[in-house]
Amino acid sequence: MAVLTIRDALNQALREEILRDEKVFVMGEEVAEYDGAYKVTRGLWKEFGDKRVVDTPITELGFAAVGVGAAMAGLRPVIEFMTWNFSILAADQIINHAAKMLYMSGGQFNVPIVFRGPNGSAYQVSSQHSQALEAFYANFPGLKVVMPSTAADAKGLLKSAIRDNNPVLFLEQERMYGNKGEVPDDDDFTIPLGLADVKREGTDCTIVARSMTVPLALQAAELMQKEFDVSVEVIDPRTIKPLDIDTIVTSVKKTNRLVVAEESHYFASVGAEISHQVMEHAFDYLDAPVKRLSTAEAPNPYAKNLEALALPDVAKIVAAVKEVCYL
Amino acid sequence: MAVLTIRDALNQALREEILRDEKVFVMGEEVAEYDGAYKVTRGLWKEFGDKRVVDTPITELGFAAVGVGAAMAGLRPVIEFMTWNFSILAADQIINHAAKMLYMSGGQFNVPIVFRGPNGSAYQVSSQHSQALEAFYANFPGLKVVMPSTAADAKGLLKSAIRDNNPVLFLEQERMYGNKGEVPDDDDFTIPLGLADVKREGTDCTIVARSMTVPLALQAAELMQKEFDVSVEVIDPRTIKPLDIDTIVTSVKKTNRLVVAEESHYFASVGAEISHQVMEHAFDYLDAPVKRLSTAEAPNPYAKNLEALALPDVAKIVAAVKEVCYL
Amino acid sequence: MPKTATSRKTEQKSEKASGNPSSETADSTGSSDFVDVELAKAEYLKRRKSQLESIKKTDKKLLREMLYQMVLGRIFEEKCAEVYRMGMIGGFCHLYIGQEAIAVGSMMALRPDDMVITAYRDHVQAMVKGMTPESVMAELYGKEGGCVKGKGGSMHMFSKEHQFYGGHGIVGGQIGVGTGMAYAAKYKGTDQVTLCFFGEAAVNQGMFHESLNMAELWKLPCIYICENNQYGMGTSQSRAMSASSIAKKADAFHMANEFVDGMDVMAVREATLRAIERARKDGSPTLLEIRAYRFMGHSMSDPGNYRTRDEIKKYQERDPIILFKDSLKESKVLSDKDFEQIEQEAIEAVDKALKFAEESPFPAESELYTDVYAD
Amino acid sequence: MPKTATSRKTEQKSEKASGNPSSETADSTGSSDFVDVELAKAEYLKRRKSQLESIKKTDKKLLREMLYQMVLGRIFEEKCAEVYRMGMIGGFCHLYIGQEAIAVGSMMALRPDDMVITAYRDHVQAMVKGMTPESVMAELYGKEGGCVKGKGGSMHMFSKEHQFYGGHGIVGGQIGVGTGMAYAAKYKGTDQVTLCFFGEAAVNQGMFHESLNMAELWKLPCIYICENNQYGMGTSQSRAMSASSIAKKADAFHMANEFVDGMDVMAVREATLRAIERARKDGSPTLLEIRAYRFMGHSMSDPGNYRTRDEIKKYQERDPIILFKDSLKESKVLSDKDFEQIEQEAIEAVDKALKFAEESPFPAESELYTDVYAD
Ligand SMILES: Cc1ncc(C[n+]2csc(CCOP(=O)(O)OP(=O)(O)O)c2C)c(N)n1
Ligand SMILES: Cc1ncc(C[n+]2csc(CCOP(=O)(O)OP(=O)(O)O)c2C)c(N)n1
Ligand SMILES: [Mg+2]
Ligand SMILES: [Mg+2]
Repeated sequence: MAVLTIRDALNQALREEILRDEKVFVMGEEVAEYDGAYKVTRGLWKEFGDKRVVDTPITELGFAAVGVGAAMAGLRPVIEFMTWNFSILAADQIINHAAKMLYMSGGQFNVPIVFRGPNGSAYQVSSQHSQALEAFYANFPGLKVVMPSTAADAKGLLKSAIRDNNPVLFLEQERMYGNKGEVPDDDDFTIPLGLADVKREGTDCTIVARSMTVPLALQAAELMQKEFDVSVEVIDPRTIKPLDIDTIVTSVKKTNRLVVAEESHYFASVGAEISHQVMEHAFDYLDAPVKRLSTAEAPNPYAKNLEALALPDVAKIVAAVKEVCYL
Repeated sequence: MAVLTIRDALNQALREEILRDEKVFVMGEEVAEYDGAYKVTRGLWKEFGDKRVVDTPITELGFAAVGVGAAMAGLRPVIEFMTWNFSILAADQIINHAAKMLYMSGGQFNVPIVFRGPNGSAYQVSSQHSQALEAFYANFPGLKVVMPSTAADAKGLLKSAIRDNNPVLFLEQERMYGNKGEVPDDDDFTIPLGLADVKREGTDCTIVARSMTVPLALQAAELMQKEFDVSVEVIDPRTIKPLDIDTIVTSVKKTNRLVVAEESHYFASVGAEISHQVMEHAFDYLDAPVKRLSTAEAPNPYAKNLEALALPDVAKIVAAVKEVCYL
Repeated sequence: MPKTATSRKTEQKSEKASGNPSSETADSTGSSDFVDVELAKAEYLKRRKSQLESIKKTDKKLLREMLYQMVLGRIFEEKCAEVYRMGMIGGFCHLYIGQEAIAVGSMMALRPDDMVITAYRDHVQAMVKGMTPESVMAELYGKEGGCVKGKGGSMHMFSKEHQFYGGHGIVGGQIGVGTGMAYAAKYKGTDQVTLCFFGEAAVNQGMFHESLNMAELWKLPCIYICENNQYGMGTSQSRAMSASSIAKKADAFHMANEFVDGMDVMAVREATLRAIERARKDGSPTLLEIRAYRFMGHSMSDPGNYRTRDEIKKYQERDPIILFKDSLKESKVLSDKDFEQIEQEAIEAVDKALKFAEESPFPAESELYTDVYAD
Repeated sequence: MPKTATSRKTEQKSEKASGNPSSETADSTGSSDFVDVELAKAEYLKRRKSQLESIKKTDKKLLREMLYQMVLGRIFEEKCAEVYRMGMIGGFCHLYIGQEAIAVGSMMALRPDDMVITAYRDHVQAMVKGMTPESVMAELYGKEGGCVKGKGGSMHMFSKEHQFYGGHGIVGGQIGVGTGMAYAAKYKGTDQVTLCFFGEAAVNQGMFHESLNMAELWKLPCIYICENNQYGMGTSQSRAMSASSIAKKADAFHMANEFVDGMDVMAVREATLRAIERARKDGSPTLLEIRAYRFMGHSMSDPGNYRTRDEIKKYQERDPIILFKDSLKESKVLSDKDFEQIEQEAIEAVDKALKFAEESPFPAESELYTDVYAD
């Protein structure tokens, strides 16, 4: 197994899928000659040329639509949003077109497309560039939503997303692109969509974390073990939709306590959904109300100290775990 | 008190606020000469002319932006989306501009704007025209979200929304425009945003309903009383954000059972949010897990029988109440 | 906001006077901005000779089929209006009556494997592309036998078999999707052409601008057909668009473009053939502005108070079916007897479709949850 | 997708040859499509005389202030680059170096109550509109003393007092918002003008198209200034836009437009004055395409490999500050000694700003939750 950054794991996945299937192409702003704003597509244009790796004008709605039309006509586009913040301009194509096409056409036209790019905050990039948008999209039937947190997951899930016959939204995190992890060498390594991963086993409390909060939750778990002898299980759903609620419920039935840590805003978040579904399926097992930890209820501020205050961190997760453990 | 349809109550609110404040104007597709696609703006253009009631090109992103800029420069635009489905094209202006302007400008530029129009399904208008989008928007700090269910609420809340100094999303329901109710005659009648209303008192089970599900919940409550002697309390939050969770929690502490009925899709819905917050604040009072009833997990179908199957109705709400009452 | 309707009207008048409403010149970027019905009539008379010539050089069977499709579309939709009023069709229902020359003139110049996409006013396009009246009518009835199994209704006709990509409800949305279909054809190296239809009001959406830029930048074989029926719901073009020529908007992208009389099916055909040649040969896109008029309301629920009876009547005098019949008769291609027979065939086809729709069952309840995700 | 860069380049060359890169004619809808640096130099020489004349007729104090603002902007941003590299500024930081003539030439033709909105490359615009270097630098430091209390950073400068409406991060978003500001001025019956700045890559957003249509349709007093620095991040205009003239895109809307040499501050001023007159007198909008070049990377994190050193050097020879100094000297308005003094003043102002920023405290933690909603 090679040790790769998430960035390079994503890059490998793209490269392998381009090689594997001539219908796959990558399109977006600066993905080709510039090697990608965050270098996820590095080297691909040089290797594969103009046909497979395509720079677009700044025209999010337009190139998302080109992707949808191309997918209907048999291709497998991978559309990069430079960040997911800009996808809001293209939301109509994602929600009203990609998500509904199969249904509206009575099963005739599926839309095998991946929309991907960094989601959530980066470093001090302020309100318009710092949003975590998974809840925004996961509400709509017809879409799948994926959020990897490790290099292996990133690669295995992206390859599955590209091979999937549905529109898949693949949400990365800029702060995590440099994070390293072991990745199987197998060219055909994939991770099925819809399968949660237990990132750490434990018996006293469950944390469901995703994307950026997964490494934070793992640190919090270590700390809880060391300082309070509390054994924390950390679950990463990896796929937000379809959501592997079974793995989460099984864990909660064992630990009887649940913290959901997320980078998004709180209102009608994925955390709320998980909380509700756990109540639905494990009501009698809960020894404390589910505790949800989200980003501050404010647009993300620029100032370093305010941004730090706004986002989830290890200390806040520890506090949440202590709360549900009544410590 | 006059008996008015919701349509006419909204029309009165617009008319009175146009008269009251010369900064108020109404803008949107077909709102002027055509009297509004759903006739909410009937007569206003004739009475007030081109300046106060403005037809736009079909250019949702553009005229939403015009509203935002005009609001920053001191006006109070009321922007109609012919339906909220089309607002997705304008979501960037709502989410990235209107919602964040006050914060990004350090408190200097507020955006006193109302975006309004029908939300949710109409009658057999199929997938792209039938979406309930409250969860989509309520996630973002900076926005207020209102969903009236009666004529009086519609009028009182719309007037408050127009007078509010923030961007307010005002979500109506086309199926309800013809519903009638008593409306106070007072020109200055308003209902504060952020205040839930107990539409029916009861002791055995709480239903939180909004918009289209409120009349259904009231019918279900009658039926439960008559047939099962179960006393159901029906709460309409009216404002989704800020959410009056206190009124809901107070009710649940009394009834110990909660059903949330909503027209939106389930995943990360407002129902999930209410469910989570109730668990947070009334965990020990819940005698059954919160039951959420949402629209089917499918794009809305055209066929009459399938559409009926997809949407919430009295029978489904009754079944949900029976479930939480273990009947 | 005080509008400037008056000043804009003046402006348009002067353009009218100097305009050159010709559909004859390929790539005529200087085509007319505005045609009122009187000018259009005069212009048509001038063009009559070349129109008859183009009839002469066209296969007679094809000409008959073109007329049949126009008549079928007309009778089909008159029936739609009738059964809609009886409550047999639900939701929105946008009729195409008056615009038949556009679908027939353009789409019957295509190869079967060419792709088509349009908006919600899609019944006639669907049938001209080869879909049966049965499958379209049953869809309107929301029945299992509908082309999309009753899931889409009036606005969402689709057929993969016939390369008909829908049937879309978001104004302007399909302009980008059509661009993507053309992108796929170029990518795959086929020489398929895409026809992408939209109304003149959709031109004001940003999507129009974004799509045309990409299509010209990347040389995509897409033919953008603006069906300019002069109204978007109750709003006339001049109340929504600052400049009156849509064809000329292509200049901003260096795209080939043409203004066409949409009441003249042969003019539409010729212009489309020129565009198809550009698209197939060097993958070059074209914008066609085809001027027409819808004889009915925007949808079945539109009372249509924004137009005078007189205005409608004037355009009805230029009914594309009447104009085409006249020319076919003058050219001795078809006789009154042929016309009667064509009408009879169309009536029978529509009756058959109606019977099929009535007898088709409602979709099974389980269908609610199928087709949400593909395997 | 095989791109057609080659064919488009040829096309542009031929346009270059026949182009008429003049900024002199008001409403010149036929202005040039493309100016390469050699042609621009030649054109500038031809225009030199009239440029000196416009200097002659302009108030000397104003000319000095214009130069001062350009120099201040330059030195301020050189300092930004320096302290950014030291980690004192976070997030994105887009510098304006090389484009100063645009902000100064256009904005110093405004009245104080006129409104301005721009994108993320906003430090210099903010200062030219009257905001202090202190409040801008402190904002870059994310400090309480910043113009938006540290909440916005580099991309989001705002000042209600100075009618500076930001500072926006979504490419193209501010084009519509600026249109709305102009709408408000017309609605209120003031004769305020709005300057709405955006880059050439933003022109490809649908928002550009939607906004210009509304502005011309409703006759809004908005001046759209496309700062064409020829690149959007690493993408040159010709790789993203099918046609090379942005000014001409206004024709699609019947909007007045002009192409302007953005290295010539007086040319920018004159074109803006003409646009302001149109806007104030009859509320008519204008599109100005102002051609410039950014000397630095797109943002501080851009290595800029997509341009050759040679290309940059050529444009630096046309540094707008040098060109302006030359003209001022030739016109005997200012001397070398004056230039030195101006530079000294600017250095002192920047030092003061830096000191202020350093000493300003971080925002109080409670600020995280203020300004989310207005009362
Ligand atoms: C994005 C969006 N906005 C508004 C509507 C409502 N609407 C449906 S059709 C229509 C008019 C469109 O006119 P045009 O494009 O000229 O096409 P036509 O109906 O004349 O064929 C409007 C406003 C919609 N469906 N989608
Ligand atoms: C909607 C959107 N898409 C993409 C980006 C990322 N981005 C920021 S600036 C930029 C280039 C813009 O170029 P241009 O409009 O020419 O302005 P310039 O930077 O040259 O001043 C891009 C792609 C963004 N901020 N917003
Ligand atoms: Mg139309
Ligand atoms: Mg640029």
